[in-house]
Amino acid sequence: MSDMDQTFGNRGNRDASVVNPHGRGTIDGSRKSGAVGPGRTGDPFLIGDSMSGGYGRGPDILHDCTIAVEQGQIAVIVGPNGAGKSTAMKAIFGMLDLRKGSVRLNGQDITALNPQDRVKAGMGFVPQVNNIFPSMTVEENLEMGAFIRNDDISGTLEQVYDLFPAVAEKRRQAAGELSGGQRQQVAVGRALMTRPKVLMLDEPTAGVSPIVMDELFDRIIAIARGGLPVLMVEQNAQQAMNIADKAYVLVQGANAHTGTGKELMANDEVRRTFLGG
Amino acid sequence: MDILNALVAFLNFVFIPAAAYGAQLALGALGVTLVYGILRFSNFAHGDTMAFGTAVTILVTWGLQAIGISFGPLPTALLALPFGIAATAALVLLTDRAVYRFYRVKKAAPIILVMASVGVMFLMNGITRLLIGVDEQRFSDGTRFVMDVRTFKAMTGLKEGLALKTTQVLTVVVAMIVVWALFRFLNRTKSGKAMRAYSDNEDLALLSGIDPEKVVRMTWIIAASLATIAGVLYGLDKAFKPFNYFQILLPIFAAAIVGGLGNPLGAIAGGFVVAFSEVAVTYPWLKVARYLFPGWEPEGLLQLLGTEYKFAVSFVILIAVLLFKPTGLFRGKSV
Amino acid sequence: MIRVEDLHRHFGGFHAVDGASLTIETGSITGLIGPNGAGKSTLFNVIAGVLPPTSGRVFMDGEEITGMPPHELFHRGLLRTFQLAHEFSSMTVRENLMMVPGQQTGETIWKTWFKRGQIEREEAKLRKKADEVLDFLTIRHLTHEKAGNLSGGQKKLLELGRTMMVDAKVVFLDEVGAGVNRTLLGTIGDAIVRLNKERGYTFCVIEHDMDFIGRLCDPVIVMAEGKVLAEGSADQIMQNEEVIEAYLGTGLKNKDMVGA
Amino acid sequence: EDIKLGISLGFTGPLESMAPDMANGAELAMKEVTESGLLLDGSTVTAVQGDSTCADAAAAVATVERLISAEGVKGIIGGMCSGETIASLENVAKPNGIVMISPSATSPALSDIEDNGLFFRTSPSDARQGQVMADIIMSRGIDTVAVTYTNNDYGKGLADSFQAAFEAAGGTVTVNAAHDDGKADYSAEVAALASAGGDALVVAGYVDQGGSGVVRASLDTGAFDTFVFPDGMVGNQLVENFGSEIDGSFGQNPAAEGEGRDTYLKLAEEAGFDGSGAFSAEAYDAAALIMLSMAAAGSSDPAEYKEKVMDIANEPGEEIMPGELVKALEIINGGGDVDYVGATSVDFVGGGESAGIYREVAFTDGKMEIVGYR
Amino acid sequence: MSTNRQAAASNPWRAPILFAVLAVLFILEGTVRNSMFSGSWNTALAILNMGLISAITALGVNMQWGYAGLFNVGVVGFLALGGVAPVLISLEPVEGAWQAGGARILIALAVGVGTLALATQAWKRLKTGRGLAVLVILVVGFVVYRGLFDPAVDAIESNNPARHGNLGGLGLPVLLSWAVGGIFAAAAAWAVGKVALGLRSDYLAIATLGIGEIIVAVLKNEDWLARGVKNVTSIPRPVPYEIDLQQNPEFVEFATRWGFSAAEASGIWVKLCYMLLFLVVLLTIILLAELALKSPWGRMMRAIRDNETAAEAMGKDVTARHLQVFILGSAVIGIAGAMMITQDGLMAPVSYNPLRYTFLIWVMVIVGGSGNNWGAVLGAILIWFLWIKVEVWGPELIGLLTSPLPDGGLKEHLMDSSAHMRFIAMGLVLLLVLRFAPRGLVPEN
Ligand SMILES: Nc1ncnc2c1ncn2[C@@H]1O[C@H](COP(=O)(O)OP(=O)(O)OP(=O)(O)O)[C@@H](O)[C@H]1O
Ligand SMILES: Nc1ncnc2c1ncn2[C@@H]1O[C@H](COP(=O)(O)OP(=O)(O)OP(=O)(O)O)[C@@H](O)[C@H]1O
Ligand SMILES: [Mg+2]
Ligand SMILES: [Mg+2]
Repeated sequence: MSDMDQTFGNRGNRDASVVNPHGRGTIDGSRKSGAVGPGRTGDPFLIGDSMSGGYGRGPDILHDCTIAVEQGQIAVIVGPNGAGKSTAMKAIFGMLDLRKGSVRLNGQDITALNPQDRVKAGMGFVPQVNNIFPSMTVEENLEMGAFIRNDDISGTLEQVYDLFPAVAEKRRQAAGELSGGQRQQVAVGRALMTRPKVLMLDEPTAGVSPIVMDELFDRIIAIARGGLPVLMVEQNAQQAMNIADKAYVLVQGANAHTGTGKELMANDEVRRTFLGG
Repeated sequence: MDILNALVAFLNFVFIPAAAYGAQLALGALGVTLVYGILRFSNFAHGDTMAFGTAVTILVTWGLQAIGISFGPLPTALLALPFGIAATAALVLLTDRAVYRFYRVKKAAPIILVMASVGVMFLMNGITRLLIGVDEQRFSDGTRFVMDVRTFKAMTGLKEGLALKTTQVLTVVVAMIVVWALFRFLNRTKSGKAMRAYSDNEDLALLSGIDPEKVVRMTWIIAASLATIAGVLYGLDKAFKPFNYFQILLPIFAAAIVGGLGNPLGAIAGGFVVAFSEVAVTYPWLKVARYLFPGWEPEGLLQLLGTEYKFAVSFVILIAVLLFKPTGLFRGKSV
Repeated sequence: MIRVEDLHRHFGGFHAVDGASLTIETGSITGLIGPNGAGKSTLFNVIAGVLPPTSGRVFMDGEEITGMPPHELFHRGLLRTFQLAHEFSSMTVRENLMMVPGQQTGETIWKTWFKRGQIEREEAKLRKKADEVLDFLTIRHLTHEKAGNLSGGQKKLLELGRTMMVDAKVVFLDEVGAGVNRTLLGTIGDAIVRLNKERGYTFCVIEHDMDFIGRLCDPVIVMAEGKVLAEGSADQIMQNEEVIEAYLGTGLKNKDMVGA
Repeated sequence: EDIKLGISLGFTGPLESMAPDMANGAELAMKEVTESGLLLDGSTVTAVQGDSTCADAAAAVATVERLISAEGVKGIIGGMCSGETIASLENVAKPNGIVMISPSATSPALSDIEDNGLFFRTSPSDARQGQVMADIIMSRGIDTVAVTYTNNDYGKGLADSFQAAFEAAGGTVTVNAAHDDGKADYSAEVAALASAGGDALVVAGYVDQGGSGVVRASLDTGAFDTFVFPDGMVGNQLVENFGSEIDGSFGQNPAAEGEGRDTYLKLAEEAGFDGSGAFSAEAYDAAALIMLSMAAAGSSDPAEYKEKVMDIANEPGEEIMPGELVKALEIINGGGDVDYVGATSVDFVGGGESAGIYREVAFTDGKMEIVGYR
Repeated sequence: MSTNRQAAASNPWRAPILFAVLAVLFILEGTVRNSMFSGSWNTALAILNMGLISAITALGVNMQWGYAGLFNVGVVGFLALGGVAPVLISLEPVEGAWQAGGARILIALAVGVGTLALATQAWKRLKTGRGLAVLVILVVGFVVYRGLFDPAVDAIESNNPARHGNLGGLGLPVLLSWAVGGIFAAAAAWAVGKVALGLRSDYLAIATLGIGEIIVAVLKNEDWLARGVKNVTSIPRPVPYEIDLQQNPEFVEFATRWGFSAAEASGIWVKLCYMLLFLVVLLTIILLAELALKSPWGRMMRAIRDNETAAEAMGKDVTARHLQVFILGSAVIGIAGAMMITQDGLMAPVSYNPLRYTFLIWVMVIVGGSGNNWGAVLGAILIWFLWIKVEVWGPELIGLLTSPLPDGGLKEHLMDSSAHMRFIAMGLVLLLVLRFAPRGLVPEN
């Protein structure tokens, strides 16, 4: 429960008689973007640099946390539950106020941009939860992914359907009626529709069956090798480590270990405590 | 002949008035349901928004009439309508800015917005009265009837007359156009889809690059337009009196709920359900029965329940509908 | 023992569960796996009384429980956890546990006016029990934390803890592992095994993590397209061609593209 | 001395559109008296308005409580609706011994209420009007009518007394059905009335409320074209609303034979408001009565002047028309008797309520014409 | 980031301070006479008494909303139903009414209820053709009911219609009717709850909205019950009459000793008596509510409000609990309704309008702080105080605002409309409170 829910008295769930509790957001969408600054030389493609911050006026969740991904690479964040992985992703996407640190993308400092403008700047994001539009059809979900595009989207649409045939079958069905794993596929599909410059995925494989997970990882690898850097949070750590070019272990909002996936897998202590090996 | 008479009596006293009233309720309910679906609260100020929009339209109408502009057989108010809509849109955008936006930014529980709308209701209530007073105002002009009773009787030779008012036809036609346009907008256009997306999942809409404030503004403008159109049509058909616009809130909410709050299609169906149940269930069948069964002189009026209970009856029907159709006529957002 | 006989659940024209029959033996930890959209969650929801079945029957220890509301099933010892944790977020962790037992004197309103003493005694006992459970789950330090502030995995532990406040017979777990850190998942697995051994709980577990399934479950039931596809020990299942094709897959194809 | 008089009317609420003209009427009388300087050696009279809301008894009581204990008014013109009037009378006026004269509360319950001689009303009882209306209708050769009434004590009382009188005279009431004020739509009511049928429709409602709504819908659907309008309906607004559409209809409202009502209308017009609004004239008379009684008692103490109200209202004495308050004061100050007739031909009977002389009006060519008195 | 975080939310002094402020307001109202305050204890106490009744109503709404999250939009109906009780309990029976049709009415009502029960049973038991069976039962039942009911009603209503035309009451003490009012409202709540609770959540809104309208419509139109719109007056009081006190020499002497006129003192005395009665009821209800809330029952309710699905899975019968709390809350509202009618001495069904009796009560609960009993009480008394006082303050404010304007049409128009400042001021107060104390003045902790 967020700070604001506390402040404004989150009531019982029968409120639906006069209010519509579905689909409420947590991000302040009215925030205006600030100016874009120059980046630093030698920056990776996307970097959240020494970020510190938390939700509302609550305590800091992130402590001087740095996450980066290079062009054409896959970066994976792992860590215990509540470590701040999702928070770090949200911070990079501008969904919470950073108290320290900066976010830089493609040679520009975008710390002051609001999430909408980061989308326009080429970032695509699949949140961990609530990542579909439940009452819209699968196809409309995908169309919304392409909201900022003004070109013909049918090609991309077909690509996504090819990737997730189970979802293609249900393109006229409301996404809210899909099973957990199918929703996850729609969510990833939506982000791909944006044709982003960098793709951020928060536990894309949670709840998907092994076969789909493999396909998803395959696809992610292909995407990354195609030049689109991918930053993702994963709990299926062993598989994720296998494909990660770079891996971050977060503990209590701070970088605990960093290295290539192989390195971390090789580290016994890390494997036991964080990867469940 | 007698069957025709019975039919005409039924059309004249039940069908036509209920259809017009239903269309008015439907337009009102559409506004309520839109705000509920997208801004996530029941807007108790909607009735007074209707009143405000109508009041402005009336003032402009008077102005137009004073300088001699008219709209031929149609009411001049239609020409004034755009001004009314503009003023109302400005007012609701202002209220949004001054009141609702604060809570939206703070992510307050929506019930706070409901209560804020009660506050806004009080305010608008007062503003409208300051603007135009509390008295009943009439502002319909142009041709009153498409078909009046006398002409009809002369034309057909029937004993029963049929009246069709311009405003009734206008109400139904405008309602149909507005509904059609709204649906096209919501289902076909990018902006409309953005509104639906925002309604479904605010955060994700944001992450898809949709500007939430724009969606909110658009919603308010549409809601204001719907409110003004509904209010003006209602005022043309009946009469304008600020107090009545508060009272109409109740049937409007009933219509929106029975149709499934948050569902535009439901709002329309709900409007007609409420209107027809109010008028039809308390209709005394005496007259119709006399035509259908000549020679039969029943003692009472053949009325199921007195008109005093018309509203009660319509509620009982609504609840019955809901009991047999637990998802509402159409599935709402609040399942 | 839970027995499901020819169960159907349709959504409109879509047959989410399409004639599934299966048995969960008393004292077992039964795994339920299957592709996304196979109908596992729907099956769970029907058994747990959340959704009414289109047709078919469910029995518990020989008695029919089809369509019984969840709170009645609870009193018969059938408990379930949720795929997405359903904690009482504005209540403390301890309160989350203490509210579980049924038949509390203090839950009858007039008794709260006239039987303060008895309520106090019961509360003291409950508090003790809740603390024991928290110790068992190794989250005693979170006793007074608001449940809404827990991280995903801790919430899942709390869900499990609630089932320990009463003497449950059968516990259904829907994707305990999704989104849970694998190390923590190990701990949860241990807890499940201990409850099964020490208290004789029967478990039915939906999970996509095959390591977890393999370590815990016997037997494993595989569903696909609303029907039972296969059933057997975890090892048997993992060898089953059909299951591999429909569900397990054969690993990454793009492995070669992974950089050094 | 500055004498304060309270005006407790429903400035907000269902009858809010009637209240201002009523208050204007009362204030007109006060202005007349104040400017004359003849009351109690040059006392001035000021009005203190209070919002009784008409609908909310509790708010009305609080308002009257304030008028009496905080503002120190010596008399009250009000309340507006019977329910609210009874509550404020019983809970505040009576315990404090303050005189209340209501211009518009017509419930029969007020006739024999235990009031310690403090309550009067310038509107006649419903029973009387019912009789008069029945006579008028009969005299026009109509013997079957449908009745619709506003669903409050005024409408119901009037409709019932009318039905009794009309049926006693051999007429038939095909249906006697209520309509609620302020409702969105009157189709159902009109459908029912039309189905029952009748040669005319008696509309016992308010002109700026459901009454007009019912008439509108009846005209539109051709359900009725002859209407009978009692006092809540008769006013200029009726003509404004319907013009020549209601030609052939008729009605009645309380007014003295002679120029009383007309004079009042003229006075009101000069003062800048519509004197034909429902119960506006009654409010003028209520205020006038209080002030004249004070003059007669030589005191503004309600306990003393309450005894004089009946004397002022009734014979013997010189007849006083609206606008003649100065003359009345002169006579009273000179020790003479007056018989206040006023705008509504005030004549109090029994429990201190207007006996009621009615003038019959008819609508022709979009105009309202007076055709006689009863 | 937020300036509105209610840091004081957990401040234990918040409630006492606000109650003290309220007390000061009332003392000012009682003692200071200027353009803002009346300086009369009679006014102050009258406002306070009605405030106490509103507080009880608000407590009822708060139980439903604050404890269980049930949105009752039919408060006005339950209040009205409670208000019938004093009429039916404390009035003397009407001569001849029972002979005229009392028994028949009771039989007719029994038939009506029996029909409904039979229809429900048929719907539950029958497997085939139940739609038809239920329809037949309902139609036959309705015809029989109307056949019995209508003549009986006619008989009763024609029994001296100007004065009575109703059944009258039982001639019992009026205080008894407060409990009966609660029972009436509880019975209606049971019926509504049975139908609407456990279904989709917005049904409750429409069901309560409907029942509110229906109850008021019945009261307006069923003259045999409580004279309908003809109103019932002179309902007996549980406290002495002012007139009697004024004629009691001892009291007059007592009053003069304290420096009051007999009239003023008698008013104050009566109001104090009422106040005492109301306080007893209010405090009893709060005590019971707090005891329940601070025990496993309260914990269970919070759990249900927090997450229905999970509570259901944890063995709590959510529907039954909702029904229970809905009935209890409605009963409290009913009690308040009976108290209000007792104090007014008048039952006037037209006065029950939703703006005043549903919306305003909701405003009270939200402004006070839903979920918190003391908050509801505070909100109720404060809002009622303002509702009454803005009648005076509104025009003052308009006067102030328009003073720089030149005399003329606009100014006059505004001054004339100053009565509507009541609404504007109420709206402003509400918006301001929501802005600066969004969880209410005394939030739930
Ligand atoms: N909206 C919020 N408001 C306040 N605190 C929050 C919010 N969301 C998360 N937190 C807190 O921030 C911390 C980090 O949460 P986060 O969601 O980033 O963890 P995570 O690493 O993604 O965990 P998981 O693997 O369970 O998803 C947790 O302690 C959590 O309680
Ligand atoms: N309310 C609904 N309306 C229509 N179809 C539904 C509904 N709920 C589920 N379905 C469909 O039923 C099928 C089974 O869904 P279910 O949630 O049981 O799958 P699952 O086996 O739990 O999958 P996962 O592993 O992805 O959670 C899916 O194809 C889904 O689209
Ligand atoms: Mg996370
Ligand atoms: Mg599932």
